[in-house]
Amino acid sequence: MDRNKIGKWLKQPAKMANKYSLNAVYFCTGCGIIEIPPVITARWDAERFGIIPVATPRQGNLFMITGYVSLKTLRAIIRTYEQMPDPKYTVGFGSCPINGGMYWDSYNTIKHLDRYIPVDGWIAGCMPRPEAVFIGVTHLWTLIEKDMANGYLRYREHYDQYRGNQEKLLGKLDWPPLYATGIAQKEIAA
Amino acid sequence: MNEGLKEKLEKAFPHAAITSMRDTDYVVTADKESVLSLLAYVKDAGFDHLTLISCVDWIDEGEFELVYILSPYMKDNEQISGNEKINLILKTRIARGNPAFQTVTHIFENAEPYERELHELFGVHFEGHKRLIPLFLERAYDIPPFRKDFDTRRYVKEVFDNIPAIQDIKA
Amino acid sequence: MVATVAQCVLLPVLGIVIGLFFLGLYRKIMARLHWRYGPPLIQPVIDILRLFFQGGMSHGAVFDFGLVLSLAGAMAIILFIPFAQWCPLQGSGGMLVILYLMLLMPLGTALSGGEAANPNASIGISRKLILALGYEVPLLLILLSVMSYYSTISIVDIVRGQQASVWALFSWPLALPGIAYILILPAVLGVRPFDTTTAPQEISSGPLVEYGGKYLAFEHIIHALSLFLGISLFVNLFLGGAANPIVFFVKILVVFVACVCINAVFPRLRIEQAVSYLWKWPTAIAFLGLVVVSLVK
Amino acid sequence: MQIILLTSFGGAFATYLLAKISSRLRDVCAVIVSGLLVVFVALLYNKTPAATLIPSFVGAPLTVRLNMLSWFFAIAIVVVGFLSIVFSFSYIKGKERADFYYLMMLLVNAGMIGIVLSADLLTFYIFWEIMSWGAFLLISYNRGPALRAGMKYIVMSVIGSVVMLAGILSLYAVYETFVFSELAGRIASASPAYSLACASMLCIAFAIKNAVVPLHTWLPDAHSEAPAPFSAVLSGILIKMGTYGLILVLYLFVGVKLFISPTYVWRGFRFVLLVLASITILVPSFIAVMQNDAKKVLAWSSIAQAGYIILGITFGTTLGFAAGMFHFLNHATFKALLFFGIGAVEYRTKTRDLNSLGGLLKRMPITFIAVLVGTCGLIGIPLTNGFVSKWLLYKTLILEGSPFLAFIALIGTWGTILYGYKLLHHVFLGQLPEKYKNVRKAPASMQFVLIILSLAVVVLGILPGIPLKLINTIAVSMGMDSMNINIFGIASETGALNTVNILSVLAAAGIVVWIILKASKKSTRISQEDNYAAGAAIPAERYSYTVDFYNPLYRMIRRYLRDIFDEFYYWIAGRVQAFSDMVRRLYVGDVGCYAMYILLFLSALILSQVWWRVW
Amino acid sequence: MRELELYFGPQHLGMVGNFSITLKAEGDRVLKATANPGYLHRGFEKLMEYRTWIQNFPLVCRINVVEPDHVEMAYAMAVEKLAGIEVPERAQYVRSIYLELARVGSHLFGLWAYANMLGFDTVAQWAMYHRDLVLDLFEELTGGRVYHIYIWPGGVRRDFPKGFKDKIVTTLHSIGGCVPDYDAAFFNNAIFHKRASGIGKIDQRRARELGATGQVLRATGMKYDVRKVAPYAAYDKVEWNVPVRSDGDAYSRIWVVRDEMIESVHMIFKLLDCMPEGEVFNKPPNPFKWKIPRGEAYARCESSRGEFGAYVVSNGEDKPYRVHFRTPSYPHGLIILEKLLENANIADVGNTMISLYVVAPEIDR
Repeated sequence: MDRNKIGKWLKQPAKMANKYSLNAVYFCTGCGIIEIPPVITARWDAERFGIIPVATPRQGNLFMITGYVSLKTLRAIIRTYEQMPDPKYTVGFGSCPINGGMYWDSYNTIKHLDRYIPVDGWIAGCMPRPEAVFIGVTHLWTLIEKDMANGYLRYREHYDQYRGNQEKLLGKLDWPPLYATGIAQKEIAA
Repeated sequence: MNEGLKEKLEKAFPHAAITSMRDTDYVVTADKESVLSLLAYVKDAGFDHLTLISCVDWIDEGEFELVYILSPYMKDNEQISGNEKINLILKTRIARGNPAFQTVTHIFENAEPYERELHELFGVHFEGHKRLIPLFLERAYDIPPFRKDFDTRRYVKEVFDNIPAIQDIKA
Repeated sequence: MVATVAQCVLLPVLGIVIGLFFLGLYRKIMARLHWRYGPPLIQPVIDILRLFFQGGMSHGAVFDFGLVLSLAGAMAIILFIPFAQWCPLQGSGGMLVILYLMLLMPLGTALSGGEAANPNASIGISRKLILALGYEVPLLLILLSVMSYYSTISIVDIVRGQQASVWALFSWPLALPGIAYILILPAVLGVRPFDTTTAPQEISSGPLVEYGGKYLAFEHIIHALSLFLGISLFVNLFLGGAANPIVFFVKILVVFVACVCINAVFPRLRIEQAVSYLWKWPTAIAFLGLVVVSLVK
Repeated sequence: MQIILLTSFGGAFATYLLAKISSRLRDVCAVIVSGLLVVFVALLYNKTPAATLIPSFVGAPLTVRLNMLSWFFAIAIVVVGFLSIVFSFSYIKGKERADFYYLMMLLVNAGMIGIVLSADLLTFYIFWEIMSWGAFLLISYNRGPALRAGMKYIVMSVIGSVVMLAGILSLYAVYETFVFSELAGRIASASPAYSLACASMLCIAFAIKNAVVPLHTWLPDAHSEAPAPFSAVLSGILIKMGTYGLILVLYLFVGVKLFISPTYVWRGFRFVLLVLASITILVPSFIAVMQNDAKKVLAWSSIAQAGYIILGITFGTTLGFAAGMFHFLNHATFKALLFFGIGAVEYRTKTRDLNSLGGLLKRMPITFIAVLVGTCGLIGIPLTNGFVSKWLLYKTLILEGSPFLAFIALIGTWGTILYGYKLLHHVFLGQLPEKYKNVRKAPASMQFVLIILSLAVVVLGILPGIPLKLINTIAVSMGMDSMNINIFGIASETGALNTVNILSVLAAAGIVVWIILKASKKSTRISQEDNYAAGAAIPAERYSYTVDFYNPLYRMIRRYLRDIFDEFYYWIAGRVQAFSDMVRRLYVGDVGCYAMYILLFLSALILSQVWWRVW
Repeated sequence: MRELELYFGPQHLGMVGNFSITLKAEGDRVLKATANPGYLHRGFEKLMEYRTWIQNFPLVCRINVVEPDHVEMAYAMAVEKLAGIEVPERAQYVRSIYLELARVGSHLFGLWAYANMLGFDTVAQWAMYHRDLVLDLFEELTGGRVYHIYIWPGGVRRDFPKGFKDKIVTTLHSIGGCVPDYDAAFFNNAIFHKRASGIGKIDQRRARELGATGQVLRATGMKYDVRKVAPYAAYDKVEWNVPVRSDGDAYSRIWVVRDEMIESVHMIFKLLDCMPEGEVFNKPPNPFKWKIPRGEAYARCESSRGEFGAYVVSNGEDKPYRVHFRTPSYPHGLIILEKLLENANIADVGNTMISLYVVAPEIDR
């Protein structure tokens, strides 16, 4: 470990621990997942930076949306995202979650992922190379450092908007709202 | 056998039009009544591998064209007879309005997901199919999406572009 | 008195530190066998720190209670197992108490996982209990032969008996149970090929499926402690304990590294296969050992 | 002492009579009677009165006496009896024939008190029969399958009684006395073969009551079909009357010195008993793992635990005897606790099918804690009483050079863990089914009982010295070595036990961990529905792993765990029935005939005994 | 009796690809398994109707992420058939080599998935490392690591660069040097044999009825390989064997994969030896104005999972009228998987699925 990091560790242990222990929820949402095995295995070895895949959303704090998101997957993504404990970071991987990418005219994939769940960082490319993943991660580190990776706070704050968008697209969701929202409260009152 | 099959088919199904496009592709066009018996017949004749069931939407003619592509497995484990390179493309047409057809799952068991898919994406109803439940899609579409009159670009504009971006209230 | 209290406080801390070091070492060694660099040695500490800062989700009071029971049990056992010459609670029941306190770890996790009401966790617990039954059969035979041989139920006396003569593993009648213990050691530690309990690819990490945040951190600590405990029990029973802590540490380190290397070259067994393995050769050897020991005595 | 017997029998009938007036009066009377019994028995601590009930009953006096051994059993009987009566309040309310139920409960109780108080074999036999028939009526109380279970029980019980009667009469024919103390003196000079024969005859009867494999087959059905409060009495106390009888035979008649002497005959007898006891531990433990009926699990578990008691008692060392006696007390507490707990669940949910229950922890927390404590005691988790008795047992087995018996006992404990957790998981943990969403807490009277017994389990586990001192006195009075006991366990050179150390260490560690848990970042409380299901919402009602919980294990051991004895007895019963059918062609089949057969058989047995005198 | 319903996927560590299996179970025994695809449905075939013939190439390769090359090949062959384009002979060889390299890479990926499923990290990591070496070759040849868009109607986009032949040889030799390690650690491992043999057993009659191809069929003993029975590219130019095994279980399938990988490497060496010189690309007309005459064509090739086909209909426009892909995972993942999982053990669900080599995007398209 770098010596001048020790001071940082003492000052902000939470932030540093979050940075160097990014446990990614294993979810192959799209074709981007093909570059994740190389990233976590011998050639690129993401475990050097504490990035390992974990089995369930409860255990992780990094959610990589690897590639285009179809409607059916979006439902699972929302469910998975809501089950992760705070603080949690989302990274959109590839061009497709940003604006639809090459599926811009597909009737079954969503175009802007950040309208349904908050996204902290993007890694562009179709598909991004493993090196790009590391650049994305280092960028995420910077964001965590500067308190800008606050997607989970935004989600809580604008939950009614997010939930509204989700329900607009997917119809009724099978699970109750995560937070008591303004809309939900109004509905209860009415 | 190639020529023999053609003659046999012509004899058994006088209404079926048989053309050979290239040396490996045979196209048999049949009316929809004789498709099932034709399939059973060619299955016995060696074409026991149903490779694909497809559907083409000829919107101008107001018809769906169902396409069954068959090819033979090897007769035994070792020997290649030469027939295996042949693809038999069996086509039939059904009306586009309220499309329905007989299922072929009792002849070819692996037709099941193909027919499910066509039911979902083209809205073709297969009578006798035991499990015509949705396969791929999450949302219900007014027009099945693979039909020619379903404009996916317009649909995207209408649906996805209408989802608002998240407004930051505080900012 | 002061020394005993100091040991009581220090030993669990030492156990956790060594256990976490083992976890880090485990990841490092595995990485090297995978042809990669591997995480820093303190990665488990970073993970646990992060998990503590992550809050987590609780399913209810028993969910918490089970974990507390599990971890408290694990910490308590350390005081009954000699760490070199330190064994603060040697006169409180000996091996039999260790055997029964060891139940607290799986039982606590099982209660907690049961409250979570996830079938994946239940399957994992069911596998854990079956696997435990599987390795308990040879393990009990082994422990009984050691206890009968030295005519004592106190682990300190067993260590003393070995230090007076030779290590049990190399003495004649106890060599058989020693070999059997080596054969079942991976199962006792729950490492591959016996990691069916948490098999992440089959049942989404089994009992851990609902743990997040500090709960998962506790589970990691329990895992670290159970590694430490399983190996120190083996070292005390068969490798003659140690007269000073450094020798003891070296001994458990060597046993641990050997276990990791076994871990790296096997895929995971299915639970029936694991149990039928455990009930075949290790049990036969351990049984033979017990017969020989009771004849010799 | 007569007062005790008078209260118990008189109270039983008084309750029945008062019930005709009002049901509330009946309840009060039953509680008063059983409460009075507790007080009376407690008052007699460390006193040794003796009395004659009837000077001459068919030529012999009926006498009673009290010593430490009987007091030890008597206090367990009256306490569990009292608690079962309290528990019965809500349980039996609204059921038909409740008056009869109370009468029988009290009568069985009285019978058991009579058994432990009796000073001669005749009195013993009379009370034994009262208890057996009372138990039969209670087991078949629910009718339907219960009747069948009751029949099975009474057939085996009658066979046992007949064998016992034969033994008693044989003894009387030889020594012309029924009184224990006189018999004990005279039998010491008998030939080993004769005393062995008498001891085996009596032991068969006791083994049937105690459900030792292979004479256990009545028990699983009887326990699961009986009403829950009576199941607790049945399992905790009633079957242990067999143990009491065994102690009488082995330690009083035969004499402990003789019993563990290196004589060839007695060594063989002891060996047979030890083997039977270990089979009784091992096989039923794993049969219990496969049961899907909550009370069947406990019933099989009762057989296994009785095995521990018999193993301890027949092993014959002081520690072994102490382990057996203490385990008897413990079993009376935690098994009664478990039966009461499951009874409370059954009372609220009307089912004991493990596969359909689940998640009741949120609805019945007190019951859960009680069952948890009971299960811990059953397994022998440190700080519960079960741990201490098992510790004593293992210690003596290991140090006296019987590691294989210790191995079997320990493996039996693993069976206990498997079914104990299964019980907890299937009833209280896991997903709560929709139809039990509105289950209410157990009634107050039930909770009272559960709390008292849970406390008993824990207190006896932390302060095992209290009963152990008592047991030590008994052991010394029987001519065994004394143990070095302090309030927290045992001090000795070859391995001491100190529960206060374990308690303080566990408590300290627990508190530290709890503080860390609570001090670190606060966790979010989520419901059971918010569960990981691979990215989908959980399917309601279908997300629970209960059916075939230990399926991999079942597949491996199922074929070895058939209850072959049960099948064998049914086969014999079938043969007997066929034989009776054959006989019926000669006699016109009516009840009188069968009574006559029994009489004939009895008289043949007795005659043969009297005729040969010395066997 | 309470039912147990378990979800295997989509968010599951044992699931390769975005796919889900719903399991109805009793104890740890699966009573009924239902494949639940559609998490990756993008409607490719619809989108292709909106794009020109050449524009579709970037799209089609996304159908199979693990080996996009065979999709390109099938589509290119169908277009060639429709438009009647001839392919130069050298291009045939280049295509064959390129496709075999893709097969090796894909099989190494499959090995990763299978070893990972059994918790065998060591071999999994080795396999992924070696796959990366193959991807490096692709990167040098085409510029893309995963999606190459190399095969076009009329040949391939560019010839081998200088010294590329030697690179292929050295890379393949270095991978081949580890085959004994793989054998010792994985294929001949006793525990692997215990876990895999008897799992997902299917006999040949059943496999034929259910439309199996690829190693699922070959593991039951039939030497059915499109490269052999209906040769395309340069597969009929060299001698090679079709590896088969006869048991039809997961163990046989993985062994067929292993043998196929070695066979592919040998085939590449042979092809490199007899590769002719010459052009590699018959340039088609301006891609944006290219109209293909009315007609239809079905072309198929052998991907590393089985028979991959493309059915293309043209109505004389510059865009295809209808395209439909026949993917090998379709019958494997939707029917055979469901049948094989009946009465399976929960511990063997992922095991069975991965041994069938199911790739989810192929099913969903």
